[in-house]
Amino acid sequence: MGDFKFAKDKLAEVVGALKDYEVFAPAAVGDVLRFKEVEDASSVSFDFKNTNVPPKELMFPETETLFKFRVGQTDIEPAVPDESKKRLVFGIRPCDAMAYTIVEKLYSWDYPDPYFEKRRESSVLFGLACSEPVPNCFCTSLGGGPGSEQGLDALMFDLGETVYVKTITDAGDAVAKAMGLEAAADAEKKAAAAQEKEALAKIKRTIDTTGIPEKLPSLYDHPFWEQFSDRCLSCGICTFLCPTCHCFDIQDEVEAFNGRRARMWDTCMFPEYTLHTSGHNPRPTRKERTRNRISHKYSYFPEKFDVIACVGCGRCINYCPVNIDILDILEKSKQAEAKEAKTA
Amino acid sequence: MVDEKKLREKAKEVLAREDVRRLIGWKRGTYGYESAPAVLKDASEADELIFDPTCVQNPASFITLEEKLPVPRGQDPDTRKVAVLVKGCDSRAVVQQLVEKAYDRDSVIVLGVPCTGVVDRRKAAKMFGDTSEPVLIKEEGDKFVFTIDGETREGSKAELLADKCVRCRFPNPLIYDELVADEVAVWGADEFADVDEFAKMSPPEKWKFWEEQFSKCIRCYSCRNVCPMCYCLECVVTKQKPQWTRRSTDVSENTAYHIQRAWHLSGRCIECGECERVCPVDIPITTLNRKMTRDVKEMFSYEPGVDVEAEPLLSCYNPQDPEEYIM
Amino acid sequence: MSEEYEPNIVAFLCNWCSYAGADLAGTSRTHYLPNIKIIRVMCSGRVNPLFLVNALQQGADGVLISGCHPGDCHYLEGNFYARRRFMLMRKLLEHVGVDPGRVNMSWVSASEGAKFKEVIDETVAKAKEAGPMDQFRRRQLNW
Amino acid sequence: MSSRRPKIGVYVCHCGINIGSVVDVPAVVEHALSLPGVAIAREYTYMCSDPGQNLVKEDIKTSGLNRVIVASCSPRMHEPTFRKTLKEAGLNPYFLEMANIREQCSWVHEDHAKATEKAKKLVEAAVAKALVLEALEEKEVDVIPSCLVIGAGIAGIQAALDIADAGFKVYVVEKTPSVGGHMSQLDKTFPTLDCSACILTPKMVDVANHPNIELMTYSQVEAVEGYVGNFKATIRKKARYVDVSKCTGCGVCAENCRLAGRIPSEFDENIGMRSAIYLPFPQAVPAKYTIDPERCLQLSKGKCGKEGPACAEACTAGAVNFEQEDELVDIECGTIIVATGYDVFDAARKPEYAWSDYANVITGLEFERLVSASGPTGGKPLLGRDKKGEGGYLPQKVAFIHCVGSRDKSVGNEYCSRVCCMYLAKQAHLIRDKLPEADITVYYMDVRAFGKGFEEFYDRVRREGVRYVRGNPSEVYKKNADPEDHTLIVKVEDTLTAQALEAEHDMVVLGVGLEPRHDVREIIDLFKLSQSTDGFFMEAHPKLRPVDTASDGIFLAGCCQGPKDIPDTVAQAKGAASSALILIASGKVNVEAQVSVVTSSECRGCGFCVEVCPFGAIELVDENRMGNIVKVALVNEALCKGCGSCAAACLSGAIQPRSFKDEQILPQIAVLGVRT
Repeated sequence: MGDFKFAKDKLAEVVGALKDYEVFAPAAVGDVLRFKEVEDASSVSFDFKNTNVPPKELMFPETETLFKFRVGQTDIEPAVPDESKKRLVFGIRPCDAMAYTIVEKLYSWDYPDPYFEKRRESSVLFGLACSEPVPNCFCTSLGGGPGSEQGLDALMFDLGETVYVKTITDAGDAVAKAMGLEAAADAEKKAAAAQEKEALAKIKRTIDTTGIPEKLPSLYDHPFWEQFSDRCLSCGICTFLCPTCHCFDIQDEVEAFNGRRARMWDTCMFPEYTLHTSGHNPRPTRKERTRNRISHKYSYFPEKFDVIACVGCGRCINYCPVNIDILDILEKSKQAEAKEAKTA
Repeated sequence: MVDEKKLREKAKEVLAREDVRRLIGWKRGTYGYESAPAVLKDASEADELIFDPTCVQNPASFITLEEKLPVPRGQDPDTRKVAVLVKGCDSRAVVQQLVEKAYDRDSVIVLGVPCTGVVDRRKAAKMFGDTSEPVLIKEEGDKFVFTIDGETREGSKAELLADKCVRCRFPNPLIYDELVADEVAVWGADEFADVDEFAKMSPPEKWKFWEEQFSKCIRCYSCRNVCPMCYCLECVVTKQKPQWTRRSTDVSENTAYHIQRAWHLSGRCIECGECERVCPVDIPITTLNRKMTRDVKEMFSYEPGVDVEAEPLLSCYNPQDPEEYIM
Repeated sequence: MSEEYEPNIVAFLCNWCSYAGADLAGTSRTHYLPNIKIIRVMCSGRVNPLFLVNALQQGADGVLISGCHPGDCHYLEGNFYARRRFMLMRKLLEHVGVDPGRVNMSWVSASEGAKFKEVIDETVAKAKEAGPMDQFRRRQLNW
Repeated sequence: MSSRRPKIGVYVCHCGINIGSVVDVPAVVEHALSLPGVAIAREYTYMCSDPGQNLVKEDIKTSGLNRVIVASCSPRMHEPTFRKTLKEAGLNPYFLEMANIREQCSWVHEDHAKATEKAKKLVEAAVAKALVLEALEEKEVDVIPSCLVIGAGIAGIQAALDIADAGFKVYVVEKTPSVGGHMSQLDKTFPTLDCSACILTPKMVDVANHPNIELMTYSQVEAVEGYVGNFKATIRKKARYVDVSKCTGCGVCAENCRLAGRIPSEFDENIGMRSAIYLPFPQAVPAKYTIDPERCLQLSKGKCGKEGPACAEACTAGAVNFEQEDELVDIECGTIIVATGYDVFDAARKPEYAWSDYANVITGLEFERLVSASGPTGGKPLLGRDKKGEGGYLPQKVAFIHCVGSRDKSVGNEYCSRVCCMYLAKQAHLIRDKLPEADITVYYMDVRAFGKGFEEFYDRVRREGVRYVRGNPSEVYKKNADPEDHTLIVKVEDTLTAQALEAEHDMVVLGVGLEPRHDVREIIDLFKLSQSTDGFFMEAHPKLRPVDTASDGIFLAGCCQGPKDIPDTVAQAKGAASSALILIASGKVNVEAQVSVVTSSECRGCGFCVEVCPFGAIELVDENRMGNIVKVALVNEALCKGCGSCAAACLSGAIQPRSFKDEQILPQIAVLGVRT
């Protein structure tokens, strides 16, 4: 595909050139970054490591209405995302883009999910390569990297004054052209390559995942989980902030006589997640929940979809208030003796 | 200064006891500026324990976090004691938990750790940047000395102390079976200047401020779950019947959630600051609690978590209670 | 704000004093504004302050708790508890930016039909002044 | 029934034109029909009329309604009526919800459109609640046919006798060694001047001898638990150190007591003396002796003289028993009457009247003993007697001072004690009677002669030459230091003549008022009573339930509820007795159906509700939760009044008052909160 570039200070015009596109980019509230629809393109920043909340919310919002109803009546009013406008996701990090390719496997599996798919189809992803990886990021261990192109339509390199744009798909190419970007020179390509190399070197943490998917099931009853679960708060940070976590709950929200059925993020770390109506809970303690989170990402999901449901963005580590470290857990799982399991 | 060797010896001794199930304290984390809460079950693990300015977490939270599992027929429930290390602020949680009958006094062994202040992760990260290595922090006079990725860095306590420590009035545990170090002098005072400052805003300004904050909330409930006072079996916030708050996230529901949380903690919050520390989207949660704490003090001259004999604030009254706004 | 804005007030009245006081206002044909909608509870002590929050979230522009005068509670102490809770909740709501004029409590005895009218007039006036309380309304209500 | 799908009938009442003329009733009916769960909606001129009620009954029977909403007047007016209607139609009465569209809508709003809108909303809210109403069961509990009477003054005695005479068991508990109370200390009673002892003693004897009465003197209630109809009380019978079965009341023991005549007698207000082993007064009932453990040498010092206790020595019946111990008795009773009486105001709290300083400044009660024929002076108002009680003088210039410790903010008693005006008048008369020559002055603020025969008596006393000076004395002091001169100066302004007086008297009687007993707290905690601002026990309603308390089955009699004279006390005692008898005789009592209920799986056992409950209806009990023993709240439905304070205190909403649960109120808010 093509190589383009634009001067940073021209950002407003470049993005502004896109008609009938909703543009989403990281926006800051205080120190907290989250993808928001862009009102003023000049406010879009390249100077960030990654957003607190992953852009999975662009395809899979925290809350979305499925349909509305009136108590005692059978006719419903369905709600499906509006696809008339194309969306440009601008500045998404490679790991978060890669996450889409993973979650997609589930949402397009047996019963395709219209809500997720429509949004995904109508979105063009302009990634931003990492020059300063976040601490505890370990994308390279999972086949990603600061310049990974998986899932992206184009990848941008922030070279200071200018931004080098490497388009990856026709869609990306089209948008680049629609933006009226000028062609890039070798200088930019070289600089980009150098930057990627530099960034790679900065990634400190790694994990060799070979064998893990196969081993984890044997550790089902193993006491070692408690080393971590005993301090787990059972909160939703690690999962809500995980770009590949995709679980949702469906609830009817009734106001007097009007109601809606909505789905919202849910997490296997909440006790309610597996609580039966009977009051029985098959995952009664934090141990089972912690085990499930790790096992699902590193064993159950790969078993079904041949890919580990983790992109190594490091969020679950960085934001955990009690220092639970997925890499630590995985390392310990390798050391753990399967036969100990029964002693649990 | 806490002598970690003595601390570990004490922990060994306690963990060795027949009637002790677990000991909760702090150990070195695998990364960053904060320790990891340690839940130890065997004397052999005691050497993992640490106490230094990274030990920000409140171990009392983990007493009530432990699930009571169904006891198989024919077996007796495990009634062995839980030992817990507490800083001054943490100890107030134990006091309040006892006031609220969370457990019997004799089911816990409280080891008091006099504390001279812990480091605020966010402040430190701003000053020295992030790291994926565990950071070592020592206190030297009015300075904190950091070892970050092998390098030594320094910063003034004043700039790096957690806010709760800056105004700390209870550096020494209020309740304990044993102190693991000598008591320290009280340095802090709390004039609630921040609350007064905030109060100057007009209602619309306040609402705008909170609207922005609450709109960030992802309702991970870490602020609730980490709270040593939040251990209801069924929290009104996540209750389905009736459903006070929607699980769906929007400014209205998030605001309702945070009001409910603050309300349920009024007269109960012991100011350990954990709720704000754990928030992944930096909502200034203690700004809500501190307002309540202050009003409770002012209107009812009441302070939770200082007296085991105290009556819960909202379960008692004084015929002379203020009522200036009542028509 | 718009001229035609008519504040909506949700009131929680205790059965023995204030609700009876409201009835008395009726039997003595004391006219007051229809903006107020009354929910009857046995005692002001029953009113969970989160009811007020919920009412505001449902779109009420003002809320009112009314009970027996201190010392006259049919259940001896209920209104004392209610008073504490109200005073605190009012402060909390003020802190998050809810105009304190929207959050009201009164003592109205079974014989104070006239006072009840005054309370309503004042409550409505304050809510008018504070303007429509739309910022807190449940978003999913808008259909 | 509540499990069945809700099928709601809505009945909108025109109430003649009371509602119809303002609210567009047909429009409300039409609106109701559009609401979920509403199967039928009708209008009618008078829903409360028989045809109106029959409409409802018919629909319940024919179309199987299981919820009924009546939009009409206030539920305070007709909720019972329509509950009955549902009941008669075989539907649980608690499936009724009312919308108050008269008192709180058509009568108070002029704008017809707005009133109609509001009426619709109110009906909507009623429907929202009706959808989640629950069937409640009305419970009855049996009443143990007996009564526990606390205190055996005239109030307690009268109440006990009435109930016993009705043929029911009565337990009477009296703190002191004898029944009789304050009345037994009085000499004559106003206004009729009949002798107190003469009218009281027979009743005292009756109480002791009545087959249905179990009298426990020198005893105290230690603990009370249970609820209306089923109280359990533990009573401590204090050791008298005298075996009452042997004691003949001969009194030889007292004569031989080493401390005979050396201990001030409480009964004689410390004017007279008694022994360590004593009978409070000659007519005491039971006529059994009691040893005062504080004063008795043997009991307090462990040694009485060389030869050991003289009383035991002297008692031929061998009744004295120093080994005797307190005895605890458990009794069960269906009702309780509290008649614990009052304390007289402690004159020492008005130092300006120098009661503590001068022997010839005395209180009204001291005066009663002084002039009582059975008193220490044999009825002579003798002052200044020596330690042996010899000598003394008769006063010539007597002053009586009103309102000592009553109507006096400075001592925290704003109330009028209601008896002082008349007892002072009576006492003035008695002085006139005994000392015809004496000069008598009464200093008063007002004279309140409100009772039957009071004004006449007051008039009579004045005509007997008693001077009434309108003024509240500011000070009483001795004229000079001469011990022989007893003259006191009463400093006062005669507010009628605006003259400052310094009147000379040799005897000043203080009209001390009545106060709540010093130990009122214990009683309050014991029976969970409440106090009115004056400190006396609070009745359930000042007008309509003057003998009831907020705790069902517990009644008040006499001065513990407020100052009273004897006739009023007796009247209230009879009232309390008949109130108790209503329960006892009917044998059953309905307990509130709308009581709180705990979902124990949600209860965290913090006890907030326990501490909040004004009726002590909630306790924490052990529950086996999957093998773990945890504490959870449990409601005693017989004690719960359904106020719901517990629900507002509960953080998790585990405890909820039936018919007013969170899930029943929130839907109402959801409807009424929305601005139209």
